[in-house]
Amino acid sequence: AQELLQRMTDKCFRKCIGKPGSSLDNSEQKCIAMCMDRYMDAWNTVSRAYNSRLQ
Amino acid sequence: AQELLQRMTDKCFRKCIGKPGSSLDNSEQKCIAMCMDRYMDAWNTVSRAYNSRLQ
Amino acid sequence: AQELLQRMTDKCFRKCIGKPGSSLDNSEQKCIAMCMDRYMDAWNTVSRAYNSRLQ
Amino acid sequence: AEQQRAQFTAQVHNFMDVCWDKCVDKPGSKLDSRTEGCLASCVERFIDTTLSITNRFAQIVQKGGH
Amino acid sequence: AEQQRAQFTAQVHNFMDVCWDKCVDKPGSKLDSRTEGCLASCVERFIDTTLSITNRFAQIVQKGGH
Amino acid sequence: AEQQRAQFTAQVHNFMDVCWDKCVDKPGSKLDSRTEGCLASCVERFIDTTLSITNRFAQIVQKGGH
Repeated sequence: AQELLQRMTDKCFRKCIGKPGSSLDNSEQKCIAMCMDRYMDAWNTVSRAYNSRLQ
Repeated sequence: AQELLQRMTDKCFRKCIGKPGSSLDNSEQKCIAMCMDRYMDAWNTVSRAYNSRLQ
Repeated sequence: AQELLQRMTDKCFRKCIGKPGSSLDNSEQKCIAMCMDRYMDAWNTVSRAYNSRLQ
Repeated sequence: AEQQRAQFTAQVHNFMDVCWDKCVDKPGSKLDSRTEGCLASCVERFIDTTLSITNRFAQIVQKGGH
Repeated sequence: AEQQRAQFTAQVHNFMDVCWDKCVDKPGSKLDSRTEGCLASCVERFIDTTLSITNRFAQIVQKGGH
Repeated sequence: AEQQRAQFTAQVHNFMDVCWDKCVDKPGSKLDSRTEGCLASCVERFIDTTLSITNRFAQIVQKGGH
């Protein structure tokens, strides 16, 4: 899961943090939590699509 | 040639496919074939330029 | 330092060279020299910030 | 099987790199069906592209090169 | 210690990849204080993001999966 | 020689990554001469940049560091 966490962090940081400030503000924290959940949803969707193509 | 095929696929998919649809339509297929041919032309041009610089 | 030089070259080439011409012109050369110096400054700033976070 | 799973995972990372940027704009409170459809199509079309390029490449090589 | 230094350096390369693009627009004759602040904050917020995602991920795994 | 060829190929992949994006906009029915010229110049200027940065770096290191 190391690689997954790294890639997720990279994608979500780029999406959610505009100009980095002195702390993660509330909207940035929410964005990161949602981004992470959507990334894992997307991972599942992509895995399923790939898997069904391999059958 | 594995790496060449992977990089070519990645570059041409990004260039030719806007929003992925239910199949590769005609113009996408043409774009991919042309993109691949141009990628290989470009590869030859770049190799030649690099090679002549090394002499 | 190999990796540092490669990444620095890549970032500074992308920042300083618009359409590549028949030689590096004066303003491109200045831009590359400055970019390199700033990249090393930034490297030091980032290392310090990371280091103090690890303490 | 171990190796096959590692290859599968590596491919999924690869698809995610392309398809996340193409299909997900602002992550919302759930993955809406349009985004889901886009992700599934993106995987399908990427595989189509890979096959199409690999076939064409094999043809060129057989004909004795570019 | 050798290995730790290599890991530290790899992380700095990783931060630079994200933070250089976010904070440095046109490289000038010196690194101005705004850019310096941006780079330092970028490292801090990236680490915060990593921790936040890692914790949330551990919670999800503990609860028995997504 | 085997290793030299692998290094050559790796470098060409690296040039392609930068120069394809800089020089090729929409791939057409042939590589026009402007695009060809751009690609060749791109390789030349990239090598110039590498040499320029490497020399400057060596000077800084010799003078006893930044």
